[in-house]
Amino acid sequence: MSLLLFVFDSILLLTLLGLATAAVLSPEPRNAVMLFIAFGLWLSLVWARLGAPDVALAEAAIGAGIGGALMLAAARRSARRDNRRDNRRDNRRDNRRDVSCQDAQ
Amino acid sequence: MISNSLVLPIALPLLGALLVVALPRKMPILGALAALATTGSGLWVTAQTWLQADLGVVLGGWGLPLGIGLAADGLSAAFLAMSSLVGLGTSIYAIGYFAGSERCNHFWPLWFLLWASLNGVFLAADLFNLYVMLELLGLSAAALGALTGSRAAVEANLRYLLVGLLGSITYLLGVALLYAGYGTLDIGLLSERIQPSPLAAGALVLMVVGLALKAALFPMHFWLPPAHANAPAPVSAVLSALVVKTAFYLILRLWLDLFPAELSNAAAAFVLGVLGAGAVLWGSWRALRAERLKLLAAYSTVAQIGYLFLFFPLIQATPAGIARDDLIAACVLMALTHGFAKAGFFLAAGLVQQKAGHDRIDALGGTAQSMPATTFSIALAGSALIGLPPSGSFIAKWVMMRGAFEAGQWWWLIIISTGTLLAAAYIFRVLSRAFGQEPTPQCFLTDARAEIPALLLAFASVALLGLAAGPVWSLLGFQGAPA
Amino acid sequence: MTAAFLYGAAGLLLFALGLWSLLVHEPLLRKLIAFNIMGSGVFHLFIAVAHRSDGSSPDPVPHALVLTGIVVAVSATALALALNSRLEEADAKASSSKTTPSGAPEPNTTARTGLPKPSSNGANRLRWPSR
Amino acid sequence: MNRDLSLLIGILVSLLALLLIWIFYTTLAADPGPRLAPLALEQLPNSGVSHPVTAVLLNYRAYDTLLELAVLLAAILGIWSLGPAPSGFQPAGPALTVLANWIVPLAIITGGYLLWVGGHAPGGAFQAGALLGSAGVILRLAGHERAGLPNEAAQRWLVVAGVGLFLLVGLLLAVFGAGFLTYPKASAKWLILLIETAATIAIGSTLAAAYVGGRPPLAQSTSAASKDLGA
Repeated sequence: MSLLLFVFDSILLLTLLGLATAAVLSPEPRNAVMLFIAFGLWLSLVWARLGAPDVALAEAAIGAGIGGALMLAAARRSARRDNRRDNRRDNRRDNRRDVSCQDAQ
Repeated sequence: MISNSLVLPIALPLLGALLVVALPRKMPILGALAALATTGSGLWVTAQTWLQADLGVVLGGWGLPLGIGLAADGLSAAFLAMSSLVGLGTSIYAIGYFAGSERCNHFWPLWFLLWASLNGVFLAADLFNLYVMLELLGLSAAALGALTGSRAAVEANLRYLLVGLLGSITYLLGVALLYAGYGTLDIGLLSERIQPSPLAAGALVLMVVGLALKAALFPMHFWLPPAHANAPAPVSAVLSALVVKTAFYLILRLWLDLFPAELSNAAAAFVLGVLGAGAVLWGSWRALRAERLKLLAAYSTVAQIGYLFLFFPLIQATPAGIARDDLIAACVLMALTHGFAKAGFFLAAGLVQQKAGHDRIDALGGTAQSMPATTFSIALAGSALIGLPPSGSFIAKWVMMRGAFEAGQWWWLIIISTGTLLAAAYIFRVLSRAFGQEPTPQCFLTDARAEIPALLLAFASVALLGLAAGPVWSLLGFQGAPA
Repeated sequence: MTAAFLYGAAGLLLFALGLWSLLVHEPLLRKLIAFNIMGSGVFHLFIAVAHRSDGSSPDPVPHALVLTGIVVAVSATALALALNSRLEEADAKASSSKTTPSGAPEPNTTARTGLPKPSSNGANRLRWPSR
Repeated sequence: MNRDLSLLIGILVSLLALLLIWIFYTTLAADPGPRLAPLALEQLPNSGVSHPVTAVLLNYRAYDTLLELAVLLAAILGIWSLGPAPSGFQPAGPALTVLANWIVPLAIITGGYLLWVGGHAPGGAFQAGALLGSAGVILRLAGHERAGLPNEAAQRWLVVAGVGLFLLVGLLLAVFGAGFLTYPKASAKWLILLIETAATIAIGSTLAAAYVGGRPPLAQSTSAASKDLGA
């Protein structure tokens, strides 16, 4: 195997592992899903290099595409719910503060 | 043509699932017909295996390394018979249990998919096909378990789904390593090629750990009690009686048929035995402390799975011959007895819960009076769980204790007897509550359609498997049952 | 041989990375990402093994297995997300009903199984409980 | 989770990874042994297709593929059992609508092409089905409540189409032919194409339905019927 190919393979794999690590370590759901989609697309690139174009196509379309879309929808839904809950909690706190202000007056 | 019939126990429930999805209006009738057909085909395959010889077929007409094989030997046939009979009982029970409920629409198709995968695991001879089967099993079982829709059920079954996925992907890694080393996925071919090597050892550990997670072997059992206790009763019955057994069956199959004896050695068997002992003690103790009937049954499953793993060090320590055959047959008998008994127990518990609106053990007083047949089922199933004569588990425990004695591994005797005492304690705790009030004679059966399946399954665990254990021995191709 | 080893080892590393994340991270979405990365690691190993002989064409059998595996993984992800969304709905309902003090616990389910109560801070967490 | 515990798990998992890599190394260093590849390529002319991966998927190991479609079916049935779908998105702005109007037909045509080309080149039912599914995702994002899928009764037929046709062909071959899923050489090509078409439709509609994320809204006529059933 030529040195050039070895370097090429190493870069492919290091990027792949880097993307996976980033996806796993990201605490914010939407970022994590984005990184996971990027990981899936990069993985399909690697598989194309390994002579598996069918699997590469399927991974890009199903694993990264549909799987990513599903996760993204879930991340957005939970973010929206959290927002709503935070708003509600803030409102409640505001109300309480209003009440206590009135009491003070 | 006979070997083609091996496909039927998988294809018929699959067909049933498709029909009930496409034609929801005909659901209960189609469901009953498909259940009968599935049971018939399963028993047919069992009978063929018993009366003639082991069956095998390679699908697609390509021969072995390329195609996927199906095989039925005595071991598969025994489990297939259990899944057929328990499945039929549960199906009949479900017709009544879900009557008038919208959940009926969701139960039948998922249950048939689950049933197809159960039979598929017992008949499969290909490692990757087993992975797909296990995933079908895990997904449909988790979806079924969440059918009640309560928060506890959804959470428990989400955890169950994830644990199942972790288990099967770990198993798949073992399969991938084996494929890298030996270039085939068929169990029979692989067992000829496989050599003791780091690769085989690694694959063995990965596959057994993945499957033990799915079999809820202590201490990987944490997901089981909430998942099984919160599912609808017919689902709990199949989860406890059949679904965890598939993972156990596969471990036994890999242990006996696939891996060379240098790897599945005494040390590895001892580890499995110790975990089994932990399961027996911890599961029985938690069952004794459980407040709900269904939670008690779920913890009792953890304990009973433990007994099955206690057989491994004994089988390993016994040289090939009649004594070892007896141990293997007793292990299968124990698994079957538990299957019937636990299915009957859960179905009966479901009736108690439906009637009383709860299943708190402390408030069960008067159940014996209002539901005599159901209480009788619980008592029968309970006696099989304890291992009282004449149940099948009595014979199995007897053989196990004799094996432990002969192998000089006396410490297992302590575990077995402690577990039996604890089991007696938790069963009699339930019965003493159920018989808490003065019985006034009433009709023995209150809801025949739902009570009879529970009663028959419990009865089978005691009488059929206990008094007539001989067929299990001859099905497995061994000489007669021990006296 | 070297390429196959490099790629296969990367697959094993992905498996381990996913396993670690699956065990230590609690939010369900992170667990699912972890599980998918574990799966990708195993699939990657299959593809690397298929590629082993550099000269001849790769082995199509592992490719087909991986295709099957990808579809299975996405099915499992979809089901898990649906279960999770149902759980979040229940929590949202529970936390909104808690504004009035009559947040009576549902009998016969949560209270009795000793399961963790709905987490009030919203982000759905799934522990491997040992209690 | 506790930081120390997660570090401990990290160390254990790293050791596991090292062990696995060592095992893998010893495996590769040993003799590769017999492989399935030459056999799979040798039988290719008899399989009815000229692309090896499609031959494995739909002929040699068709049984796996049948079950995999069943797994997909189990997932969507599980999702439907959890209750009705969450409400869709607002009708999209003009830009996304125009985009959807272009992308969706394009995805369907590309899907059809991938399905056809799968017989002799990379592509096939899964990739094609995924494209159909993503067309559904885009439609839902653009504000279509049901992601372009028909009513509930028709959806039920769509999601079982793949397994159904596959199983039916398999069983008919078992009854009248050589055995379950054993295609006669002459008709293998057309049987595979037929199965693949049904599988593509089923995969596409199942993935789109999974993205919708719940039971489809009942049509008027069927809702009355299911009420009867429930009563």
